[in-house]
Amino acid sequence: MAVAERLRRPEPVNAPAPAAPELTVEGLSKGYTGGSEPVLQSVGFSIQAGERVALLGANGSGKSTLLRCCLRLVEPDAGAIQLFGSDVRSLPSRQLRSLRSRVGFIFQRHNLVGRLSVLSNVIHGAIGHARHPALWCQAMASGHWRERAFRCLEEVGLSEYAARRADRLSGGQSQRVAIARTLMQQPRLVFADEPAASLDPTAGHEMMTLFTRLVRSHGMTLVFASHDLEHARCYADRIIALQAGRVVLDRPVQAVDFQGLDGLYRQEAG
Amino acid sequence: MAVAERLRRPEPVNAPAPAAPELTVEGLSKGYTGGSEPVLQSVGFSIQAGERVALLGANGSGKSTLLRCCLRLVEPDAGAIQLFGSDVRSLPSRQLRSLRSRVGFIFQRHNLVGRLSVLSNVIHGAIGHARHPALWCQAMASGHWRERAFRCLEEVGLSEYAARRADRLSGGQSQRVAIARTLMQQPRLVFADEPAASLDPTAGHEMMTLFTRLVRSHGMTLVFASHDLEHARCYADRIIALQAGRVVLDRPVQAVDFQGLDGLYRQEAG
Amino acid sequence: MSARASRASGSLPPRLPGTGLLGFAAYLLAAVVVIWSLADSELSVTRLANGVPEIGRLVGEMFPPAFDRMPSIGRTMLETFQMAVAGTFLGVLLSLPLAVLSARNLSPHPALYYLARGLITFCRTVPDLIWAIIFVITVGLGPFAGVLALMVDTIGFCARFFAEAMEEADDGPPEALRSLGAGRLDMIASAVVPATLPSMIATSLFAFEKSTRSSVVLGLVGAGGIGIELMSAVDMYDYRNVSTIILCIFAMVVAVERLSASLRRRIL
Amino acid sequence: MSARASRASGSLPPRLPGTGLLGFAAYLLAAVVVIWSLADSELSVTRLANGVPEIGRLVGEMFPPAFDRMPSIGRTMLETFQMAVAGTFLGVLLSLPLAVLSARNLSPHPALYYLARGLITFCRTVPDLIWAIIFVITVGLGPFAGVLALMVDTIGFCARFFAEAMEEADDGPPEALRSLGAGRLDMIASAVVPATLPSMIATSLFAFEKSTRSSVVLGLVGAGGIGIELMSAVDMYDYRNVSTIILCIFAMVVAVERLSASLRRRIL
Amino acid sequence: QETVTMAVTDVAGLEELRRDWGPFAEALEQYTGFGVEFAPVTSRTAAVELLRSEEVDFVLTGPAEYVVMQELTGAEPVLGFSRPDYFSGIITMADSGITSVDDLRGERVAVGDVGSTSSHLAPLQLLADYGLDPQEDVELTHTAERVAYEALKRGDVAAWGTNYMDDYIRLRSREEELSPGAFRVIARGPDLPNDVLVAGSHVPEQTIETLRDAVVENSDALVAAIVEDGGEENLKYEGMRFIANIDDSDYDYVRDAYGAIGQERFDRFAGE
Ligand SMILES: Nc1ncnc2c1ncn2[C@@H]1O[C@H](COP(=O)(O)OP(=O)(O)OP(=O)(O)O)[C@@H](O)[C@H]1O
Ligand SMILES: Nc1ncnc2c1ncn2[C@@H]1O[C@H](COP(=O)(O)OP(=O)(O)OP(=O)(O)O)[C@@H](O)[C@H]1O
Ligand SMILES: [Mg+2]
Ligand SMILES: [Mg+2]
Repeated sequence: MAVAERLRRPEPVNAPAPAAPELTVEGLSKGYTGGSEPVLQSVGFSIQAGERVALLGANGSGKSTLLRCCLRLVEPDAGAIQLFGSDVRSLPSRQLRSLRSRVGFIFQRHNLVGRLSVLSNVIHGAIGHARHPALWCQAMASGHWRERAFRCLEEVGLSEYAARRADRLSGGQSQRVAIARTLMQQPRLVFADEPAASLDPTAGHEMMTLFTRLVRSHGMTLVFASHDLEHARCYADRIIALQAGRVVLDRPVQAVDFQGLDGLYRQEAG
Repeated sequence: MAVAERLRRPEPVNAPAPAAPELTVEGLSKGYTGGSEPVLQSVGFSIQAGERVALLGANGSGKSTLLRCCLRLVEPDAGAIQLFGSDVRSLPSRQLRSLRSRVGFIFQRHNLVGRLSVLSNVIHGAIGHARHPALWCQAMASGHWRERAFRCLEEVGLSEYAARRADRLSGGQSQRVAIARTLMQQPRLVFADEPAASLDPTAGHEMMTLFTRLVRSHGMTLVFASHDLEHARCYADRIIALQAGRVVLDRPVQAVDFQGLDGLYRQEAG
Repeated sequence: MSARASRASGSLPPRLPGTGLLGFAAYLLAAVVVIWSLADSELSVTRLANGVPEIGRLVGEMFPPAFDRMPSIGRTMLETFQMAVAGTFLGVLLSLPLAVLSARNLSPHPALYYLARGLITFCRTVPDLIWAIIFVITVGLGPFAGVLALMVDTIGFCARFFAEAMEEADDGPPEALRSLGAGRLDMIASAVVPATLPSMIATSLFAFEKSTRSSVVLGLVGAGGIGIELMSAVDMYDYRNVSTIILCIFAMVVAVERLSASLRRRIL
Repeated sequence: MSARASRASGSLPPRLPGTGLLGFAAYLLAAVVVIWSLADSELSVTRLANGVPEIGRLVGEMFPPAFDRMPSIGRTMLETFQMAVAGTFLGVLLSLPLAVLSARNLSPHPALYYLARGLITFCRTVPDLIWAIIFVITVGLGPFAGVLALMVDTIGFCARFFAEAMEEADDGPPEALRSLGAGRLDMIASAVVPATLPSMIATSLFAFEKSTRSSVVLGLVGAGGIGIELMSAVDMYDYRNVSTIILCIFAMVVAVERLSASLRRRIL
Repeated sequence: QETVTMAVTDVAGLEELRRDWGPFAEALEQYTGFGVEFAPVTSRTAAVELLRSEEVDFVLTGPAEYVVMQELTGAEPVLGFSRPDYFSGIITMADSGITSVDDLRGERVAVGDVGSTSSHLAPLQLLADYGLDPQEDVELTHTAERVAYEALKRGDVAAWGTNYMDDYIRLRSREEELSPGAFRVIARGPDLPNDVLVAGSHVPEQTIETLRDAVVENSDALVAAIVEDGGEENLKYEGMRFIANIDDSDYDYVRDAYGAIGQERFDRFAGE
């Protein structure tokens, strides 16, 4: 915390002209087969380009499920999802792929390909754009991609580890590789599921600052799930909070009473 | 942070009579085959019964490796480890097992048995004590063990999920199951590798408070790796910090300048 | 993060790390062997294509399937089924400990590892015929000898694949069990077995299916079985019954496979 | 955490969740079938023990191994080796796409799933002899027919086990690739294959070893091979040469297994 | 009541055996007073080992197997099953230009499984009779009959040595494309020695005698039990006779054949 306190809150990002929202979710519901209660219940919100949104909620409140549903990595049960103006739920697979290639996704469990090298994992970030077998692993990729991936690794401070196998990393290192993979992707929108959970304090702040820089300079949009209220306060423009699968709070960060957020985490078991 | 601020710093735990230390590590070194530099370099410290020690360090500084080495889950290259007065490195396997059964270990990646139920995973906590096939899964365990495990689950707020498969949990839920498994074990010493990383803020503090209670009432000893300086400040009696595999700081929490800790995370790449 | 980046040493890693000259030579050798083998086997797509119409003739002889021998086929099938169940069951049972001994990450001692590996390999290397003869002169003609022969067959196959599944399993959960002070057996039963169960089910049911089809082993011990029935139909050029028997075996194999798939789906 | 505990509903879960009456009946049925099969197979440990001296006699006749036919054994071994390399190589190559189609989690369409499964099962169900006849009719006697027969054999085995390995693989990394907009092929090549590579290596090298040992298939198409050499030694009661050949095959099998183990150790 | 165990090599499965030999077994039980148990053992090696370990008492088998059993176990012949038209031939295609055995020099010849009397031993002895050294002068391919037949038609092999009636005639009669004239037989061997019922050396003389007498006395009924009541496979025994005074030297032709295939161990002069 002490560390965090010394970082200034970044200036608000210039909001773009109020065009169509980047992401609109309406009436989204999802229940896993086997689980008794639905995990998400008519969730709805809408996010503008260039916004940085923090998704808060207790353990098991449905944050990861929500992010997954937006890209149809998990098939929602009901509801409508508009992403970049396309209706995600009715998209044929080719268009869905091209849509996904423009959305970065940082998973809570990182989901690296363990037996490949760190560099190969980062190169995968470009696979949605180039759709070329050369991107399957670093040994086959052209020099151009390898260098770009290497620069992304430098960005997260892992360039020394480029040749290391991805399952021989520490928890924070593998988190960083997942972030580098997303940087490689140069996405228009990033879903990040607790992107700083395994990072040390400095790295966490640097990472969030990096994202903020991208949002500002490339007009990228960022939605991140987090348990770190400090991060939410410093790096989000807007807070959406889930409780037992429902949106219970959705307002600009300035209007959020962080002291009062405790209730969010109190009501729920699990 | 706001949440944390409101929690009072717990009173210092009464230190027990200065008996033999619970854990003494001397000159511990470890390098992974394949990795170029050694991950730990002549690490040494000594921990008294009833202490709560926070292990700090940047990503990749060797925290997880150090904890693993203490139980010989990873074989150290050099150095001496005294645990409960036994020389861990020369212990025959039977004694090593019995030693391990008295040490709880919460893994960074939780390491639950994914295809078994949550309850079975918690019951495993007792396996080192009872060494009985009935503890292999909940269906075979006696009512006594099942009930104890269930109470441990209640302790972490997951009793509803007892029958759920362990790989169908959210990140924080699986973290909690790992903690419940350690509670089930009733260990004398706990090594916890970022035990609160995936927990929501309230749960994180509750968990650390729970550990503190155990330390106080059962004379348990706690060593936890963490990136959460707030947790270190509130719940540790002592801070040990690693940097590139060396101990660079080892002193009581009162004597630590948390502002100055930034250096810890600055020097290191990866 | 740029502050770190500037300090970060390191440059682009080589494309093929750590292969070295020896590794490269090995790859080259493997490629040469494959090409040499392919070249020597007189592959020819035209020959293959030209011959295809001929196949029609053979298939024509098989249709329509004859059903005159259905009762006897059914009876043999049941007999085979019983022996296959017993043989595979015993084989799988014995495979489990052997697999543990011969899995690199679980074996208590390198000597035991090599011993167990050797034993399993031996089960496979000694041909069925010899095993059958050995068991027949040991316990006499009859189902027992058949069951033993199928058991050895199963061990040679299952123990090997069980061991491999165990080696591949994620080592996180077993590590957790070790850290709890669990013994080897506890660890295997509560972490390794759950992780490898789907693969073991697939392997075991494959072994069962293999046992049911296996003609050599059973024929020798005078145990008949559907495989022998099939062989003798082929020997008699009785192609319409051949196709009937193939269809029956196919149905059985598909049934076993569906069973395997549904068991696996539950636990995957 | 006790605050939460008080709110937490739920009580101890049942020991056997969700099994229900039907599930229980299925377990019971399985147990009955196994017991019935074991009972009918006249197991007897005393008979086994009594027969052991007979084994001694047989084994005695096999020693010492004869080395008079080493040159011819060596030659056949090389021949078999070549055919096995070619057949297994082609089989593994074809198994890969078939496995993808027949893996539940990767198959693009249920119809393709069942079609591919059926085809693979068919490869296994049609007996070697029929395959041999088909290939001889198509491409004539000789190594090409042998290679094709081994290929079909390999497909029936490898494609099935490849598919199963793919179904078992952790679905995290493939999910990440999907989220990156990767197509099915990209996803398979960059996430599924790395995850299943050790298992595929083991399966492929087992198939290779099996091809080398396989006497039936190769013998039928007149392609000779070490298996035939072995069978004819057995048929001629030439037990001392039998043991020589078994030893040779054993050495070969062990070599293949060590190769498999060392390749796997590198990537596990 | 005494029970004898009888193995039948050549018969593939228990089901076949029940079907083909069940009536014969019943008739035997009736005439001898023994219980008769049949065991189908597909491998002759297994049969030999069973005789040696005294697991079976009698084996009904072919000439080649008999020679081996006699050599290795001292088993003795009890009864011959003389069947008509049991001989081998060397078959070629009529348009292949091969008109004599001598033309086969350097050619590929298909034969049956190693050790089979009529499709391996006899054809090679036949080649030897015509002055070829089967080990050196031709290239041998062992394969199943149907495969050999197809290979012959394709021209993959120049000739096919096999059982004339059982394999060649039977396959030719099912042929739909080629007329019988498309084939040419360039050599026919003599009728082969009888199939034989062999008794293990451990079987008491008394038992053998009882069995032999019963068979000789009820010959017609037993033949009927084999041929008429038995299965399709037994049609090869149609017109058969039991030969009671069977002599070991009848099998010398087969012993020569072992010499021709390079197995001097079972050759006529091996023991001398
Ligand atoms: N299995 C392994 N093989 C090779 N190197 C490894 C392995 N596991 C860890 N390392 C390396 O050892 C170093 C220390 O790793 P360790 O997991 O102990 O770090 P840590 O302090 O726990 O970091 P984090 O905070 O990111 O979890 C890292 O550089 C890591 O890359
Ligand atoms: N594969 C699954 N099958 C069944 N239930 C699941 C599955 N994955 C998650 N769940 C359940 O869905 C609920 C929401 O899970 P989710 O992972 O979305 O939570 P979360 O908000 O990300 O929590 P955390 O902060 O702990 O990561 C949880 O109760 C969880 O148990
Ligand atoms: Mg989550
Ligand atoms: Mg760590």
